Amino acid sequence: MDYVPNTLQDQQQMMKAIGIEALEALFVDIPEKYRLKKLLEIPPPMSEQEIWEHMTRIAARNVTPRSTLLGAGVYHHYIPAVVHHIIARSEFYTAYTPYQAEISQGILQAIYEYQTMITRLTGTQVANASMYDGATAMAEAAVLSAKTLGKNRLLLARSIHPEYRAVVKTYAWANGYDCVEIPCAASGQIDSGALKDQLDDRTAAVLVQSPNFFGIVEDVKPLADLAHGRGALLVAGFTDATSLGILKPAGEAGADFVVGEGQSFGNPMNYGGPYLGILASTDAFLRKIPGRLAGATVDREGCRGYVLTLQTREQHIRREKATSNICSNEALCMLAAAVYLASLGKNLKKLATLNVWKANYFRAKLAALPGWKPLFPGPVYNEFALACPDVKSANSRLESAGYTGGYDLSREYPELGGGILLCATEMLRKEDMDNIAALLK
Amino acid sequence: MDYVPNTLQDQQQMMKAIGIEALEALFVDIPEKYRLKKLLEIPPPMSEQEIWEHMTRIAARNVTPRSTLLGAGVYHHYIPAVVHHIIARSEFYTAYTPYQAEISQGILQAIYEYQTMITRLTGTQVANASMYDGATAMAEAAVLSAKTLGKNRLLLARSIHPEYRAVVKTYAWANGYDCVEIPCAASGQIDSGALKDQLDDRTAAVLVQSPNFFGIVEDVKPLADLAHGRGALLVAGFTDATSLGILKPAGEAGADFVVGEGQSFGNPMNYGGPYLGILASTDAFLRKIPGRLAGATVDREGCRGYVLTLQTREQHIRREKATSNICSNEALCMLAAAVYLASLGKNLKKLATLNVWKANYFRAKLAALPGWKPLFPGPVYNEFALACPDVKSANSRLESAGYTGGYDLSREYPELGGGILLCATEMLRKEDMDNIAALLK
Amino acid sequence: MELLFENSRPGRKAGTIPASDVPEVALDKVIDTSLLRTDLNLPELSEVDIVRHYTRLSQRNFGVDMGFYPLGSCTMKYNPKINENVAGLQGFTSLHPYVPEAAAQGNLQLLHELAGFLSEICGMADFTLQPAAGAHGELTGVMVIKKHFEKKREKRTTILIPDTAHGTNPASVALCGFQVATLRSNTEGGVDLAHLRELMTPDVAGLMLTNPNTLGLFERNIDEVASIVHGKGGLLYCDGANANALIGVTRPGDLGFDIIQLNLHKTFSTPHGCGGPGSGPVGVKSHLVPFLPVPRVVKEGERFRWSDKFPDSIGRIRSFYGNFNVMVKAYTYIRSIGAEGLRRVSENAVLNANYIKERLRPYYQLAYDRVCMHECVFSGEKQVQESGVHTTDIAKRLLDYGFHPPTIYFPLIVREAIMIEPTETESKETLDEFCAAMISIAKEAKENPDLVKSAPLTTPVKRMDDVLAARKPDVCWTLC
Amino acid sequence: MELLFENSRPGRKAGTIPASDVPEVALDKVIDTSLLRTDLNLPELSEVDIVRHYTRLSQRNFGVDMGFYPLGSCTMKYNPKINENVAGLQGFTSLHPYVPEAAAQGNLQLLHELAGFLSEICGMADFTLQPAAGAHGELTGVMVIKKHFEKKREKRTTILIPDTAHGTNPASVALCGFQVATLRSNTEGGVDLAHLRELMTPDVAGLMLTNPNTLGLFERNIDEVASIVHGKGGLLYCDGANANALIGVTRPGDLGFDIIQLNLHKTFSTPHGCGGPGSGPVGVKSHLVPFLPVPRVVKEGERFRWSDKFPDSIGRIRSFYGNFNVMVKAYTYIRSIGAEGLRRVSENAVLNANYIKERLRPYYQLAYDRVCMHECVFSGEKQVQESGVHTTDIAKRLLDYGFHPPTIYFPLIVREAIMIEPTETESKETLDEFCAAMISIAKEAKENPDLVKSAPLTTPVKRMDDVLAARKPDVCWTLC
Ligand SMILES: Cc1ncc(COP(=O)(O)O)c(C=O)c1O
Ligand SMILES: Cc1ncc(COP(=O)(O)O)c(C=O)c1O
Repeated sequence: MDYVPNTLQDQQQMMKAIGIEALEALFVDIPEKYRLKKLLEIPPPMSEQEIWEHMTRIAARNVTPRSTLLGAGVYHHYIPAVVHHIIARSEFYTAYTPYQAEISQGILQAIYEYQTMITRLTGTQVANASMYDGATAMAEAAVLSAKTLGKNRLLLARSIHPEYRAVVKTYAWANGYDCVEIPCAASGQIDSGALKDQLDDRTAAVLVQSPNFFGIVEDVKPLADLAHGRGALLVAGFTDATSLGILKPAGEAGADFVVGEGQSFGNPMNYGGPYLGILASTDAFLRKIPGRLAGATVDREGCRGYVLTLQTREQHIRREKATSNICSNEALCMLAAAVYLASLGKNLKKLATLNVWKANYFRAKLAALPGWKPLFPGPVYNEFALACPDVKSANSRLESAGYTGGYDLSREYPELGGGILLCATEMLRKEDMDNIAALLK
Repeated sequence: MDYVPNTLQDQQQMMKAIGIEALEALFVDIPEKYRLKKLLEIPPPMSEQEIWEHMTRIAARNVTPRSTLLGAGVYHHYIPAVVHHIIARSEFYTAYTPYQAEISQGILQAIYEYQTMITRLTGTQVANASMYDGATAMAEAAVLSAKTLGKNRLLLARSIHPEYRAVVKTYAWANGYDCVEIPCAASGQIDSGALKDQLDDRTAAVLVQSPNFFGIVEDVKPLADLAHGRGALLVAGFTDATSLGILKPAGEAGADFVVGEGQSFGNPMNYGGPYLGILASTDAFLRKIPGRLAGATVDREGCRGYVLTLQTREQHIRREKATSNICSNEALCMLAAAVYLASLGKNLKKLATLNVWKANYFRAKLAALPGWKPLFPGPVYNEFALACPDVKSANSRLESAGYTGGYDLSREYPELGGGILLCATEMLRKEDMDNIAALLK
Repeated sequence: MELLFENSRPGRKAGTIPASDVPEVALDKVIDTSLLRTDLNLPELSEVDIVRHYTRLSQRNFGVDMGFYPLGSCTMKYNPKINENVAGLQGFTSLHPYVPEAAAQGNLQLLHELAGFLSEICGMADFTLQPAAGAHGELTGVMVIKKHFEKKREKRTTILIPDTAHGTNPASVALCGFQVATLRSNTEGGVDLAHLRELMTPDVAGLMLTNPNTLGLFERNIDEVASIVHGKGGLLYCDGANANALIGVTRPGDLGFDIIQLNLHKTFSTPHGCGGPGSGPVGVKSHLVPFLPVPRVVKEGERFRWSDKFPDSIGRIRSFYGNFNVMVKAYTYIRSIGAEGLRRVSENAVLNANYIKERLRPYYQLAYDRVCMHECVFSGEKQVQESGVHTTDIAKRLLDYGFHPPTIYFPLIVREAIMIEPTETESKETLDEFCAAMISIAKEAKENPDLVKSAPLTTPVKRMDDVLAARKPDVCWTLC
Repeated sequence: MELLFENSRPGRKAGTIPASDVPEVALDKVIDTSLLRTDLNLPELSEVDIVRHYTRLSQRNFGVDMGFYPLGSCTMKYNPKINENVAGLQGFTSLHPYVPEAAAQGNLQLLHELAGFLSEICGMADFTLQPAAGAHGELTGVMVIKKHFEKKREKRTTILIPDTAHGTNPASVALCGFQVATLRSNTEGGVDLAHLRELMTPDVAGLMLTNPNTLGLFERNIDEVASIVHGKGGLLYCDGANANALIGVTRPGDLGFDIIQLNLHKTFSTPHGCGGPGSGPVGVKSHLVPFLPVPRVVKEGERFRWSDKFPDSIGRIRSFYGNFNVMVKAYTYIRSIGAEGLRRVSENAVLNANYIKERLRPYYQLAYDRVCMHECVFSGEKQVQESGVHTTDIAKRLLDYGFHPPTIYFPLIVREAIMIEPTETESKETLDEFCAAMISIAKEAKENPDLVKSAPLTTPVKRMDDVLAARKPDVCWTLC
């Protein structure tokens, strides 16, 4: 099976019009020796029925857990039915970037509305139409900070998601910036003393995440003040985006960039992607931030409409002087987030609160087990780190009961051996938590 | 959760405009004693997340077989992906009957195209926009025949699907018609001798099905001639609609009505419905057939368009003199069938042929088992009846291996004790057939 | 727009059929050529052709998701998306109706509970879910009436139908071999009791009443109506297509009805699908339960199974068990909104209808000046008199304002009828926008009647020629 | 159209949050109030409001399913529906990226095989699937170049980019801390070899070449280009966004390229989703494999697992494993069409482009008169001269004919560029209709230039004021 409508007869007529005898003649510019003489070594075609059966078998080789206890940057939330019904409309998913505004008002207005909701959630003045994911959003904010200030030092809270730190370091390496990690205090929050010591005039930005990787809510305000005090910028990340429903917006607390992963807003876990990089900032960076921006304007008859705007920031206009290289983004994931936020509305606060309740119940329940105790006393959202007798055996017991295990902190934090990170969203039933506590006893 | 957008404030404003104090005042016409004082005894509401989890659990109480060996009027065929993508467009599924042609050209043209494809498949001149299912299509054709001819006797081949016969008998009883069953010959086809004997001047119609319930292809032509010879009409049904891809159209063979179940055309088995009643006929019945009809016409500017036409046949115009009481039909199932037929196109012949090959292989394979043999020698499409040592034990062996069993013919045909009806569509793999033959040995 | 057939090209394909894994045999070796077709004239298209064709067709179609659809008597309420997702669960869609009951316990439980919910909602003893639509339910109900009298060895030949009734009522009665006698409405739009007494003779099997009726009015004299009919041994049938006005507020069973059909695709939010599928369950009082169609789900302990051991049953009226997948949506809906939600449905459906009635009464002639239930009926007569603008013109003009028109020219007893059913899922803003449009059309009718008569102006096609369609019927494409 | 915020009403809701099954505690008991937000200004809407809002927005959006979308350089081919269904399988969508490898063998196998297919298609040793889009892949590829020279302790500061290159190329190079030197094109639209020799100094890390380039032309002198670059120890990078011209026909690896990024959302039919998600896998020759990002899937016997034991890796460039669900669609596509299908893709993509080129050359000025590959580039200069009609005007006028316009004003070296990429999934009829429209616009430009300049006339909004948008930026709603 393939998707080529041309029949042999069509091809002949077209070759005639072009004035060639054989399709081969279309490839004269390719040196003869490089033209493939045989078919590629790719399996033969399949009918739709066969590919469907084949792919169903592959999917069935994965094990779908009865409940997910993993958070660690990706969160299992309920997705209202409307979300998929909207993003499955082919007017949206088969279109590309809205270069032609007059036939793209649908997505342009949706972007404008999304930008608005994100600025409100983050306490900022501008949000772009998406980055690749939370990690690249953070990395680009860091690079942009350094380029803007002409400084080359980045201070990263060690409590930032390990993979985010890794991505930031890769981008920093490519640009010759130094990265310094700031440890976390006993509370689980960033060690502001250590931060103060490390801040210097070469420091472009301080990067934190709240809730951080351990689920602990950071106090962003003093950190922003510290950074600004040494002429550095504050990049504030977050883990689970639903936490924005109750936490003080980092923008209000003084962050210059608010970045993070928007997967929680209506996007399935999808084994890691596609996700949604959220990047928001202050008016000061309106003309500097990377990515697409939709702006309101009017048409020739004065009717309100929307266009992609401030494109002189972008690669297709400024080339090597662009503020980023991003072109394709995660528009459809952004649309899912917009629909998700529209359908939750003020209920997002209720949902976030429910997450807090679930996590606190679960944490207390497990902390009561012999040998189990919280790693950090700090306030948590829906994720928490515990010290336990044996992470591996705990996880294998969970897995054999059909749950996922927790995240083994020793993977990335040798200093936290015996630490396990667990998450409880609205999807985890009390019944399961009690059940789990029982089987971990 | 409910779907009422009115807020309390909205309600107050509206009550004000109406001039009432309380909602109760809207129900003054209902005698006080009949107004419910308490809530109905229905379980409390659920959030969307909860209902989703609840319904998933209910669905999980069903057992989905690895392969279906059942046909018997409902067939497991592959449904091309495009079908659902189209019928899931809310412009289609949230609309009602296209009374307002100017904003319903989409479905009206789709109906017109469907009608066209059905007439071509059945060899007729007119097809309606759908009946409830194959059985009611047959019953209405029978009643219409009797009313048209002013006769009150119906001859039904006993090889017609038992449930179709049951429905025809119910409709006949309601109208005071007699039903006589015509047995089938050794071949599995209708016993035309017996038919000849039963045909009389009171006979309104002869009803047959090809392929019949046993999967046997009938020779419609001579039956039509017989019926017409006594001034009766021939109603020709079919079981699996995909058989129309290779079988001689009953319309060409002289049938006055071609009726049957269109489920095979792009509609899932859905535990019995919704399905698609196909009803097609000759020009002679253009102004008599039940159901919606789309017709081509022009608008005020002369542009081609479509409307519901010949409505004087219908209940909303003719009331008790209408040719049927049908109003809502199975339009969305019809749309699925139209998309299905459009995507198979001439491949429908290939598909039907593949079904024949599978069935013949499977039949031969099983007939080779000790104690197993075909019940009838007649030609089969994708279904066949076998005599076997013990239907119950055969089925339980199949079921414990994850297959469905076959249809136990003794359920409806005591005379065929030990008979089992099995089906092999393109969905049944050779591997499974061999496997099954092995485990039935 | 081009037809599929006009876009067809020889040799073009959407997809392929799997290669055979079993021996291929020449068809005529297994089926005699005389039984085989010679050619197959179906269109040849690529997948992209098909997708664009139907996507473009969809763009020329208006559904509830596009906007307000106050089509009276059809209850075009919003269809919740979660219901579609639930109904798409493989456990529901992939089951063959003949799998053993042990493999279908989820489905059987759902059907059994749904029948229970509907019985509680209507005050009936039991329900059959077999009928595929409202009219099919009517037919079933009338058959139950027939069976009832057959059992009692009473020969009753006639059923009474009010002049306001929907066309399916007399048609269903006729399809069941009964005579129809038409019952007049009184000046307030209800049953003319005197006429009922006069018509209710011993050969009358019963009365088929729609309550609230198609004027959107509740039968105030329901007690008298019931006692007259029952007094003469007749049965009282309720066409429950208008149940959206009553659920949680009152129960037809309590009102004296013996039989009712519900339209799940109306009251219980299942989508109308351009005309179907629907579902028309029928509920009856206990003395009529034995007559319901077979098979029926019976519960034994915690297990459910099918039974056709009901010797007095009218038999089957459809293959298998009815439109199962539609029932899944209705069940999901009932469980989602619960008892509170059901009551809110009717309260707000009736509130919305009365609000529209009050907003529009200064501009259009109200058919009956009473509190209405879930819908209100106006007459376009005023506009006809004033400016020769007919109800059709008003309806077509509404298309230019982006609304689906109300039901028109029904009920038949109201001249130039305009029947508006907003449903409970529409917000006050939407009702206000609609009323504003209706009011401005009333003004246009006065000031610029030709504009209204030339409507619609903004639709993909202009006003269609129905007469031509009926005079020169063209119901299938024969050119290519 | 109204904004979500304008439709918001206090107290309105779409759905509810489940009641808590665990003890409820006051938030400020667990999180200090100073860390909590005071208000949450999100819109309040009912489900029907939301569905209608976005459905109406969708009606103001044009995608491939609506019609021809010859947006040059973007390969807007038809997106097969089966791919969407496969990608929606719960086994793929519901997995957390940190589940144990044993629970994700299906995914790992798919990723491993996909990397293998892409390697075979491109003639590369291995692929990373981590990059989220083409530009991200470019960045990854350039980082690999950086790492390569870091390992060799060579300090190379500059990368060569042809003047025809896509903007992401120089931008990616800059984001990786390299200088950009712009390489001139010669008179036939290829690399100016003399200029290349001149620029290719020891501090040049390599050349980033798009082949076929953005003029739709294949680099005839690819041998010389490769030997010049390699001769100076540089690396040859291929921007594979235009691979739709080559798959099954030739292999970039064989042509001498060391690195390539592919755009799965172009060549491999995954939908563009209004701008994303995409996927930009990067393939390299064996000597560069150690530098690819981690983690990478490794196969051990019949099992697959993740490994980050690659000490020379550039590290991570995205969280987790990239846009997995997009890869599922690309994998499905490759397996569906197979080796034959892949070759047919390029043959027909190139055939279609050349057909359009020949049909339109009498009416529009061809940028370079050569056999083109998957796209052809015209200049609107002729129209500007004759009647002051610019390429924008022609593009906007195409909207009135129901087509999505080609890419315009790119590549930059062609004045008033019109870049047309039909793809292989369009039929000859569609191409003919498009050409007819272009030809009639050329005529209109001559005879009625103002008509063309005033286009579009049939779209929901008329020509938008970009200047105002940039002068008075309004990027979020602040009124309510
Ligand atoms: C009052 C009334 N009764 C009966 C019916 C028939 O229902 P259905 O169309 O489901 O057969 C309708 C449908 O329009 C109706 O409005
Ligand atoms: C030639 C070329 N290179 C690179 C890119 C960048 O790809 P992406 O948009 O996926 O980042 C594009 C996309 O338009 C392109 O056309």
